[in-house]
Amino acid sequence: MRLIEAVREGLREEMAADPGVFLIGQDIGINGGVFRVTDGLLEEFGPGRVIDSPLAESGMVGVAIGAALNGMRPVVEIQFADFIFPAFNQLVSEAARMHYRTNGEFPVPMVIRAPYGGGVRGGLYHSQSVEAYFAHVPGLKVVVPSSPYDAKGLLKAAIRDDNPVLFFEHKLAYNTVRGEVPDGDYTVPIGEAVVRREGRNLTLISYGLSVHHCLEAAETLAAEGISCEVVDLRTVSPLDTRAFLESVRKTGRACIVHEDNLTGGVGAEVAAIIAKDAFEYLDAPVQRVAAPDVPSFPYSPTLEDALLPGPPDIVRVARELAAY
Amino acid sequence: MRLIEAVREGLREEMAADPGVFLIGQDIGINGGVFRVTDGLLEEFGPGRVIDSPLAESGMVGVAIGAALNGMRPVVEIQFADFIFPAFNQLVSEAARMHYRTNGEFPVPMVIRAPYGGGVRGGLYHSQSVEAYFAHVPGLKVVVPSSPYDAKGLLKAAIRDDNPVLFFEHKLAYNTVRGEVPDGDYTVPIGEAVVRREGRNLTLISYGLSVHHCLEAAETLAAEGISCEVVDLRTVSPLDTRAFLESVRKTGRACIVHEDNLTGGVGAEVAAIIAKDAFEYLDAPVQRVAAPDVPSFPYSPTLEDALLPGPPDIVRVARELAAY
Amino acid sequence: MPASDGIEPLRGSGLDGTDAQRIYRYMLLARAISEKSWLLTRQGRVLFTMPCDGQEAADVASAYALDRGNDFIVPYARSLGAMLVKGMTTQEVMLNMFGKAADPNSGGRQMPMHWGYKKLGIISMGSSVATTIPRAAGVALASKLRKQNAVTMVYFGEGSASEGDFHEGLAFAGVHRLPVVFFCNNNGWATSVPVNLQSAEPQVAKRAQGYGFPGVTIDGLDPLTVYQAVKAAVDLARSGEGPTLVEAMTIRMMPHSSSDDHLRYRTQEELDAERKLDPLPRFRDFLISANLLNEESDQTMSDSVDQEVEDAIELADAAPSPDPDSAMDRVYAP
Amino acid sequence: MPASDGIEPLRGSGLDGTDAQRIYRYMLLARAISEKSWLLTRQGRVLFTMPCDGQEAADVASAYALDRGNDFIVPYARSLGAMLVKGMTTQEVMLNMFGKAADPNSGGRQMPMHWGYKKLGIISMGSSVATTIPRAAGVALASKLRKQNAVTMVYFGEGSASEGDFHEGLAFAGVHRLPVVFFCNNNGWATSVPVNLQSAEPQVAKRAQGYGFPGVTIDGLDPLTVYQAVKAAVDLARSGEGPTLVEAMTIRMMPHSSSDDHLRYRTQEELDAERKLDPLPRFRDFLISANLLNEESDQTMSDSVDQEVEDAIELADAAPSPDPDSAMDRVYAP
Ligand SMILES: Cc1ncc(C[n+]2csc(CCOP(=O)(O)OP(=O)(O)O)c2C)c(N)n1
Ligand SMILES: Cc1ncc(C[n+]2csc(CCOP(=O)(O)OP(=O)(O)O)c2C)c(N)n1
Ligand SMILES: [Mg+2]
Ligand SMILES: [Mg+2]
Repeated sequence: MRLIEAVREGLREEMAADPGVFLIGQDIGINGGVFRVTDGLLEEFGPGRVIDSPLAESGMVGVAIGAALNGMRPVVEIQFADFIFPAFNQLVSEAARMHYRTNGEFPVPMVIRAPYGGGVRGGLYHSQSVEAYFAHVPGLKVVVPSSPYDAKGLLKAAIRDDNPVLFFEHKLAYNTVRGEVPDGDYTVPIGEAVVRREGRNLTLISYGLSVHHCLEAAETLAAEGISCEVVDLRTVSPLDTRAFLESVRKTGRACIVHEDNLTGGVGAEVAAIIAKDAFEYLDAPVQRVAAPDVPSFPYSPTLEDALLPGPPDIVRVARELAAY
Repeated sequence: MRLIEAVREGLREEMAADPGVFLIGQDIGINGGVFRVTDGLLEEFGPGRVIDSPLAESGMVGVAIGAALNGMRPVVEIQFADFIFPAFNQLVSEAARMHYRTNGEFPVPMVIRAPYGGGVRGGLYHSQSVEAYFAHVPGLKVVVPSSPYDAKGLLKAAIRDDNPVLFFEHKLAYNTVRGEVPDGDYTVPIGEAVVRREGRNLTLISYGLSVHHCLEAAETLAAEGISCEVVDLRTVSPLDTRAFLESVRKTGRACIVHEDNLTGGVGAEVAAIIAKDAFEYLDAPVQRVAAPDVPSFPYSPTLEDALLPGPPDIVRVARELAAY
Repeated sequence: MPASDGIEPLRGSGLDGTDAQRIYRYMLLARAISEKSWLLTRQGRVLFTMPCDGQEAADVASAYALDRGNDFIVPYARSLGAMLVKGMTTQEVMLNMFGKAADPNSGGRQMPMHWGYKKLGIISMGSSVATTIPRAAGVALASKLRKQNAVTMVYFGEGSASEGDFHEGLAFAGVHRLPVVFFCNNNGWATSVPVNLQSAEPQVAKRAQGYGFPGVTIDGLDPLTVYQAVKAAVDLARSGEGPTLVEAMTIRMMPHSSSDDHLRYRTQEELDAERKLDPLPRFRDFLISANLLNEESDQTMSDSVDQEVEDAIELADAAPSPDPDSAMDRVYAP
Repeated sequence: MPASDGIEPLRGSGLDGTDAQRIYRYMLLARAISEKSWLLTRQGRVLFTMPCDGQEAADVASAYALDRGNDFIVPYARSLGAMLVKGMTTQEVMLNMFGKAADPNSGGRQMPMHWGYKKLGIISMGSSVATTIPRAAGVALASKLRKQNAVTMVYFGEGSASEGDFHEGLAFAGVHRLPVVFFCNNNGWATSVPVNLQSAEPQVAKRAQGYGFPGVTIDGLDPLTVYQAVKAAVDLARSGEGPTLVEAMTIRMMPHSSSDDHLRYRTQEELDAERKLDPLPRFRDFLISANLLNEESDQTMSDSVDQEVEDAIELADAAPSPDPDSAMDRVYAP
């Protein structure tokens, strides 16, 4: 099953199981979303549960928060992760802290889904990774699945979670990443990383589509005798520190990989934690492979390709790391 | 001179020197701003250059961007840093990338000033540190002065800079932090850190009001025979990596201090850089002292005091670091 | 003092004499709490307040038009009068003012006058103005989806109506004909910024027609007018006919907050003139003329209100502060 | 074909025959570029486009009402016609379509149809809709402060008018009576979402009264109507009388973009019916009836337009792509 279908299945099953779950977003109704994630859901569940929103992200998220406070479990689709910023205040000032500020009286069970990532020639506004902004916000959870199995299982967990969960789906993964997805109900717990490949010499830590780049690089490196462990964070907030620390304590070398730009990315936090809590085990400095610090990926293929981090970058850094 | 006066002086001198400089913000006119930073400027420069804005942060920043594109140098006051989020999209999607996306045709010379920080019993919405969000955004510069001298000099540099600069002033520092400020024109360059105190055993790296907490802690620690170097970043984006790396290479031990919450804060990036580029020099893991991961400081003094990081926290961590 | 005496002048308002007396008492109570809170900040016993003096008629009478057991309120910082009508006790208000552990709004986590009380259908507000407006539309959307027979009323100032969230919230509510009433308290000021610097059209209610539902501007200093207009809006909403924007013209008799000095931007003469419009004496005179109140019963009511406030202050002051060890609790729901 | 022949029917529009012919040619050119760009995406030679078919009259005639040398345009993705009037060459448009280094909008950094050209007074737009609206107010504010005698015109769709930035931008411009014209292209759709799901009041222009300045809804398919309405708005703005919101009712003949399939949400019949309103044949017939055009001159013009587009495509296709080594340049201004 393709990743896009897994997301759709997750939505459909949760909507069927819980009448409180409803969708709101732009073009998600008859059009099925610009990526077709919600295709068929309007027909199945009707316009009361698949709501085409005005072109107004802040309003959309604000409405969802209100509905969540009155017994619903809204799932918001932001058309592109890039367009989440108009709703930043609603997310950071309201959704994230409603539970804390009311001393637990008002939880906000809400999911914000958004396609993220570059490599689709979408230019500066259809290519971004925005997870780092939200990973800095206590009260929010941030999930970035890499496989169809996880996408469905994590989405179901997110919808059932009583906290606001941001759920980022790499748009390039929708139709290119395939995998087994069992029929019916299961969840993947939020906050648990997983080891995708065991290895001895170094640890690659990543999430989302970049996990596949890590696996590809690990394959190349294996042929050179460098054995990489690949840790898929799956949830970037709260981080499963135990999981990646365990791996790094074993391998003594770590490289974090993401498509978001380097400075202040999720990799910074992971590196800081490793540098502190695996200090005694490190045989080499913690490395990061990320997009360079440009505002977002430019449109022209020659420019975008020059900036997109990929398996060759990982291989290069990993070789240096192994040789350190 | 108090820090608040230094900011006011900086504004006044730049407005007097350059007719393109104008101010826009809420209550900045006749009221002189809720902190009185702009007190007297309306009388001096008139309502065309000190504009009381509607209660609309996104509009305010959007207007400033437009004015900057048409030859002006707007200085926006956001009443509290906490209220910058409604303008997040204008800042991140527009101001930050205008120059990049137009291949250099359209610079955005604009300053966004905002009081930040806790300890004033302002509750969750009048206490935040928001610099980390913007330090992640290529195209923006982020400045946090710790002294009146720097406040004036950095503000002047920010106003003359052709890039959008976020300028955060700790509201508790306004009237409590005093220092020498020469009459007349001078600038402090953006992007340059400074060593506030020399030391041998460990490096404390900070910015804004927390620098004073570091200096206070360093004093306490000196009495115990622990010699701390204190590096004041002054600019948190782009970082002056050379400055703090040089210090850490000398001392072999580093602790980053900020009032913002720990996860994904500026400290994460600084720690990640040190862990990588001073790896061979480190005698102990890089530490961070920061607010715990709660959404923002709560109102009740008992709660806020339990969360605010201060000199005792720095002393405790520094002792452990020195003893490592 | 038989209530029936006063029915005649109340005719058309939908209220009887007892209602009018209740409304008056709520107004007195809101004023007393507001004034006392101000004094407490001057004494340094409370750290912050936002007075509601001048808008008691608007807040109390509007909330009085709700089905208090089932409807929702999304308040703002000056909605004290509405909170009292909705069921908050003076004691609870004071626990909030003092930031105590038993503050039902937030357990002392939020600033004074930052309301939110699940049991009473009061949806929590933060300080970031106007975020409440789409939130109220969302609460009302859920009511519609869940077939609750509830109306949501959201309060905000005319300054806050400048935020984009105002626009987005109203438009959404209009499209879905949601059971929500947008109650704008137009006191002419956003802190020091007068309404003419917020919009070239001073009447906020005019914006409603852009969203396809009615907007009305009313005298917010007369509780009967407010009650009637809001009752009509609430009935419309409840019958499925969608939202109304009600703009109540009020006055701000006190500074914006305990941190503000309004003499920096208003003259004493202007303030004195405005004080003559105070809704409290006006309604008292009305009640007296309608035989619903006399000097004596007014005094008795005032005394009981003052006593209630004093008792609440004493208890709240003595109540325990939040446990510092709880400061990191409840970042996430379990 | 003497231009004077056609003056009579143009009377009142403020345009002469030559103007009308020029407008027609711009409309033809915009259509030709739009259609060709669509084909290029189908051939995979260009990766993305947003057709403007159906709104050429609105864009061309509105921009024609500007002082093209001094005024500013803040465009949106369908403003191609206005870009041509403002001085962009077909060649330059095609460099943008192909994302080439010499694209004057962005050096290939932005997607096709993302305009911005300093020399021509075209203020850069990104994809995040409606951020342009307060920006336009800001450009106009600077004009006022700098005593430039310039008017700023900002284009956007009716869907984008749902964003909070619309509200904040218009209110600010109203307060300061800024020399700005808000030009809303109401084609009835925001991608697949019809206008009635954006607002219960379908007429966007009605919102203007909430901000204290005029709003007009006009037939956006007739260039003369558009020119007249916009010229009046521009004159008003230039004379210091403040903004106008002009809502041009147009049609969207093509899908939202090359990534969209409008048959998922519109019927072929509906599209066929709408195509009958195409502003191009309508204006051609008018020009012919006014003796400003005949079959032959129309054909000649069409041919020259097609040739111009073909030449531009050839040159743009052959032009160099941006240098990958420049990808990290210009994050910061020096
Ligand atoms: C987003 C945001 N910006 C700024 C503020 C600071 N602030 C608090 S209240 C206020 C004025 C509110 O005016 P209005 O909405 O008219 O209500 P009033 O105080 O007059 O009742 C301002 C500027 C805020 N709370 N939130
Ligand atoms: C903030 C933001 N949200 C979503 C989008 C995606 N998007 C691009 S155009 C569009 C519809 C625009 O409709 P309208 O404003 O009516 O203009 P039209 O395309 O009809 O000319 C949408 C939803 C965007 N570009 N920006
Ligand atoms: Mg007000
Ligand atoms: Mg449209």
